[in-house]
Amino acid sequence: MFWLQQIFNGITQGSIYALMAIGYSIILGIIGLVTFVHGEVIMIGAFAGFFMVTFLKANFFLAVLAGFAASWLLGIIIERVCYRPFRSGPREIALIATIGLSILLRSLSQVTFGTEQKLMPDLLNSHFIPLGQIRITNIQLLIIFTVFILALLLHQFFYKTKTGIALRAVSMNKQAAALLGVHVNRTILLGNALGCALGGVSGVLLGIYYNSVHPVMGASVAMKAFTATVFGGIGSIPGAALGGILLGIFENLGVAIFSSGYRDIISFSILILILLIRPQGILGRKELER
Amino acid sequence: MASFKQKLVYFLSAIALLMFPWFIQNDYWLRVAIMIGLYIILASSLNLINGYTGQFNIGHAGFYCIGAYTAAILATRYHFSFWLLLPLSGIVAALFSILIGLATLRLKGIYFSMTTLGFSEIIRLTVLNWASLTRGPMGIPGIPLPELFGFHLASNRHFYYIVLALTGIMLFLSKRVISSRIGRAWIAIREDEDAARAMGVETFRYKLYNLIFGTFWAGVAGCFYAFFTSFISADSFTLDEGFSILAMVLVGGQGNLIGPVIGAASLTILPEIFRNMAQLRLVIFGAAILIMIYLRPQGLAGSSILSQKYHYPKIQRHSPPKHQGQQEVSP
Amino acid sequence: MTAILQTANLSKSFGGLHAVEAVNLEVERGHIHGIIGPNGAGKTTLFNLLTGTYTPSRGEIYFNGLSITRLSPERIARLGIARTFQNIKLFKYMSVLDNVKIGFHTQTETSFWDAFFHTSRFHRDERIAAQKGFEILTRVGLAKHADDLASNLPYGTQRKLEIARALATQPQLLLLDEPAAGMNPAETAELIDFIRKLNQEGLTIIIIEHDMKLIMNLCHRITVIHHGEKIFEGTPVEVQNHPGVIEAYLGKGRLNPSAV
Amino acid sequence: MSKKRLILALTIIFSIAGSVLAAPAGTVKIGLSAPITGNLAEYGENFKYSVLMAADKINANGGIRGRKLVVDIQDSKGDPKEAALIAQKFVQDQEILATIGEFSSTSSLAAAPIYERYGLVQLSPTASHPDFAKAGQYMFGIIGTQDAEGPFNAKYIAKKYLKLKSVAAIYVNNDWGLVTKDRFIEAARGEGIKVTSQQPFFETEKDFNAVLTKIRATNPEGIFIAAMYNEAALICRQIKKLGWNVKLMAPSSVFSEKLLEIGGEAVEGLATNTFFALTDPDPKVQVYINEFRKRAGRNPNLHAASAYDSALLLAEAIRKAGFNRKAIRDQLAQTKNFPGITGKITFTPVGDVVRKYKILVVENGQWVVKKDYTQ
Repeated sequence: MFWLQQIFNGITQGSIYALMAIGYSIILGIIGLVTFVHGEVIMIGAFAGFFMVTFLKANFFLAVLAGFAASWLLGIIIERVCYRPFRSGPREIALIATIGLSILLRSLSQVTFGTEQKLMPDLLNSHFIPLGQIRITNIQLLIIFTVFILALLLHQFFYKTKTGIALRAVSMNKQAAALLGVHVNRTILLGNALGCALGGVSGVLLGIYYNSVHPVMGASVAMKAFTATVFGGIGSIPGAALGGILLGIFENLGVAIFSSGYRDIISFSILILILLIRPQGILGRKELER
Repeated sequence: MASFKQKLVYFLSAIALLMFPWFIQNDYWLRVAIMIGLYIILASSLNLINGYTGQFNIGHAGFYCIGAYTAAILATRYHFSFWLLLPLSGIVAALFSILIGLATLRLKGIYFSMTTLGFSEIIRLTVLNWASLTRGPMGIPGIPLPELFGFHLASNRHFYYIVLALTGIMLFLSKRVISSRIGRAWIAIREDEDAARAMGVETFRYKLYNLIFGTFWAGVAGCFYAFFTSFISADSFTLDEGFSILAMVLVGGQGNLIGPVIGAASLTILPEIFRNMAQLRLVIFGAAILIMIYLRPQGLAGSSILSQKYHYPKIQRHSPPKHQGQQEVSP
Repeated sequence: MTAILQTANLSKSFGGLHAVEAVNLEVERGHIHGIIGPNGAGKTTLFNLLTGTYTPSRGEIYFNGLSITRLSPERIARLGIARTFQNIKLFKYMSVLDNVKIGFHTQTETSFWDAFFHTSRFHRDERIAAQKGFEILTRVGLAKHADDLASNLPYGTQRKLEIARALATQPQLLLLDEPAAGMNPAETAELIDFIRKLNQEGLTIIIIEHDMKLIMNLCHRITVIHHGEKIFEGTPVEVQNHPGVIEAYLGKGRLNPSAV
Repeated sequence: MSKKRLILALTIIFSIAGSVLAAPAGTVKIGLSAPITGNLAEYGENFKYSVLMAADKINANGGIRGRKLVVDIQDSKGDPKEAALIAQKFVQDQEILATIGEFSSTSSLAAAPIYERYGLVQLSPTASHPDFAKAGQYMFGIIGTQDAEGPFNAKYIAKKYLKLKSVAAIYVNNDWGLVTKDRFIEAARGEGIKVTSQQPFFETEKDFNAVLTKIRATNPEGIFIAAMYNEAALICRQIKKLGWNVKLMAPSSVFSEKLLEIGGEAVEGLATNTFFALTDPDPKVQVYINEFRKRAGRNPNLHAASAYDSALLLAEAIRKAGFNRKAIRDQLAQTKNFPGITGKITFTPVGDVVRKYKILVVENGQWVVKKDYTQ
């Protein structure tokens, strides 16, 4: 029962990671560059959900939508500010722009939203659903369900729609995609906005799951998104989802087996091991070399 | 070969830097100057790795941390002298880099970066958890003052000269290495690894040398920092610290020696100038970074040529996308 | 005459694709050996196998009678095989002279110690690199560009610099991958003379080229590759008259417009 | 930019900065070093409000020896390196007679050698690290060290009030959390309470399910939560969500309105201690609380109150000792029964304060002082 409970907790946490990782993976694929502003994207999404809930008394669905929309917009801004001006320059320049924007956004939201942690009200009457001997809350189930639905929709989007296929083409090879008539600039903008919007949704879910939003919440969760992305494999949506869930499970089992102080050491060690044994990640494409 | 005018400039700068503590008479700005020196070593050593072989290390704080803790532990427990610990901390940091390098240098770009990132966090978390060695979150206080011929070096002025000497030695040796066969091999690896191998450059070995040389100085900087502040804790070696060192390199301009110097100086002074902005301080700092790279995407010193002729390509703003038709595939 | 380079059953496949299949190649010392074939025939893959960039799936490579099959590119370069690349791979943001200086990497031995203290060995190595590098640049007519950035050179000149850089490693065998691509007829003619001169000085050269005039003019022997397999080998005259070669080119040529 | 021009520019910047540092005469300046930006900004903000309130109050009453009290606020981002740099700035500025800071023990300790070397008081409202006050004669801490709080928590809260036979601890993995946990665990063992598990977590964590599930498996009667109020509230919520009925207790750091707001029902019954209570009938406490609420829009917490007392303490010491750093230090060391809003303050020879704790419990969503258990 102890182990099952730990694994289930891991899956819930992991499904939020999975959503972050999918978003991060899309950005990484399409921009070809790690981003340091993703934590702030998640935070802004969480705050959008928070304002929706506290001021407009919105429900779960609208809160998620608000997070999606706010971070989508932020994604467009990020693309305009950090990526587009430096498209033809060395990649590192765009990276430093994301560091600068991250500092700017984080401190700006401390100034405007206040420095304190905010309470995210319970949107649903949280209660237990007994499942054998483990305890599951309805919120946990809702989160897993939401992430699952989103992942399915994304999969359909990427493989069935023209835009989705264009996105994949651009993240594989920009020149070739351009030759095939894909509007590369617009697709990059769209991909970055979509990746950010997913980050925003995961921010709202984080806020709901832990009942709190905080201007400085982004930094540590962004690290998790990053780790989960590498776990699963860059540029692979199912991989990122799997990586997120595995990371959640590893973390919880890590605490269960070792001391909780070693939890992040364990996940980072696994990260490095995976990089050494299978750099492309569990389900990643092999040819990606950057 | 340096011309007479260049030599004169070097000579005058050296005099100015040596006279600085007497000229300034202000311990606070002297301390800022010392921090600049420290960050010049850190940023320049990162630049050796990122700017000269094109590897992208984003976990430099990890090596800095190793140097600082090596010095702190050996100085407080075994009373090693500062002068011995300077190279020793560098060597320990470099040993870790060999470990990392042997495992990961064969990985391509972004995977190497991720490994360094993970490594940096592992080091910090290990420091926090291994309390019997590092005192964990308590940090290590009471690191003794360095001694020289029986004198205790206590004042900021002393530390200023130490860091000035270290920075000077570091930059001097870096310049000599870079303008030698080794440096050329590094730059060749950065420019095109396949071509470098075809020229007989043992890329793996030279990347490893590069990592060792770069991280050695991060370790030295860590040792200096430990003795300078006399108290260290894991809080000083977060990923954010690594990112800000990276920011110094990139804002200053990587791939030349003067860039990180200017980057370290400006990113250390800027927050001090904005001190009175209170809450808005970091907002302005973030904006300043963005503005600087907008104005000079190649870095503040991007176009100055010190030892190598190295330019970034001119960046074209708002280049219209080539919207090519489907039929244009074959000539 | 002895063979400087030999391959036995050399094969390379990527997944299911047989890029090079059981190629037996023999290059005589002192020859200029041409390799031709339609686009995608596996010529560049063959070069990549010979220089160690790819490891063969099967087969062996002998250089001066010694197996170099699984050696790394840098080891092979050290043994005396130099190459140029089809898609020019210069060190773009280094000066022209520095590009050539890299070629002396294997002939110099400056260590960290020498660099730190500018020992006599450092000075000797720098002198070798600078003097000989300049000599080579003079030979290819690039001396006046010595301080320019490599990326600022015109396309055809960049190809020359690549050859200069390869020559700096003092090779016994030089592999040229489409050296005339992007050159105008005058430059090509100049290149033909230059290659011939190098060969007369004793350098063995293998050359991949689509410019039939250059190939037929220069080569002692020609190997024709098609679909990764060697379909013919002979003198230029024999190749020109071989029906299989013509078919490989023209038959394919209608489907693949970019060949020849 | 050439190196020479850079140096020239630097020199100019330095000399301008040096010349504008002088302040107008007729004022008394104290320094406040606190995290105004960065991850700890919300704690630094409390310091800022309280210290400025104290200064306004003193100036409304005629200042110190007829001079106006001015606070020089410097932002450390919670970074030890910056705290040390601020220390250097303060000791350099001869106008500054004493300083308040830092928030965290780590930053306070990093700055301590400089304050000590140059002889300037560093009075920390919150550093409870036992090594802090010992770091030099110019270091003072008024929050009371864990050497005293730990035994109180063990004896009065755990044993007498909650009547625990076994307890587990979850603590934030920083110097404060570790010391708090260690002192409590030591004392609890001394009281014959069984300790079933001790688990750390990192400051930025949000998910405690795993570690709580693990602690729960050891089946303690109570859990000691050594965390700041933000994390403590989340931990309590997650305990509730696990459906775990365990008695909750925590050190004084959780005393805050925020705990009630974020914790909601989940913190019901949580027991802690305090020497500052919102319900304190003392008029000067009520005046402070009202004023703080007016300025900050929320109720003060222990940190805020402690910062307020720090400022009053310094003002008092300056009034008595005059405008001399050393004299102020000596005066401060002799402080006896200073009537602060957090109780009577008397420094021990090392520069700590021994506090009188009261048990504070969350009942019906309010902080309630349990008078019967006051030490």
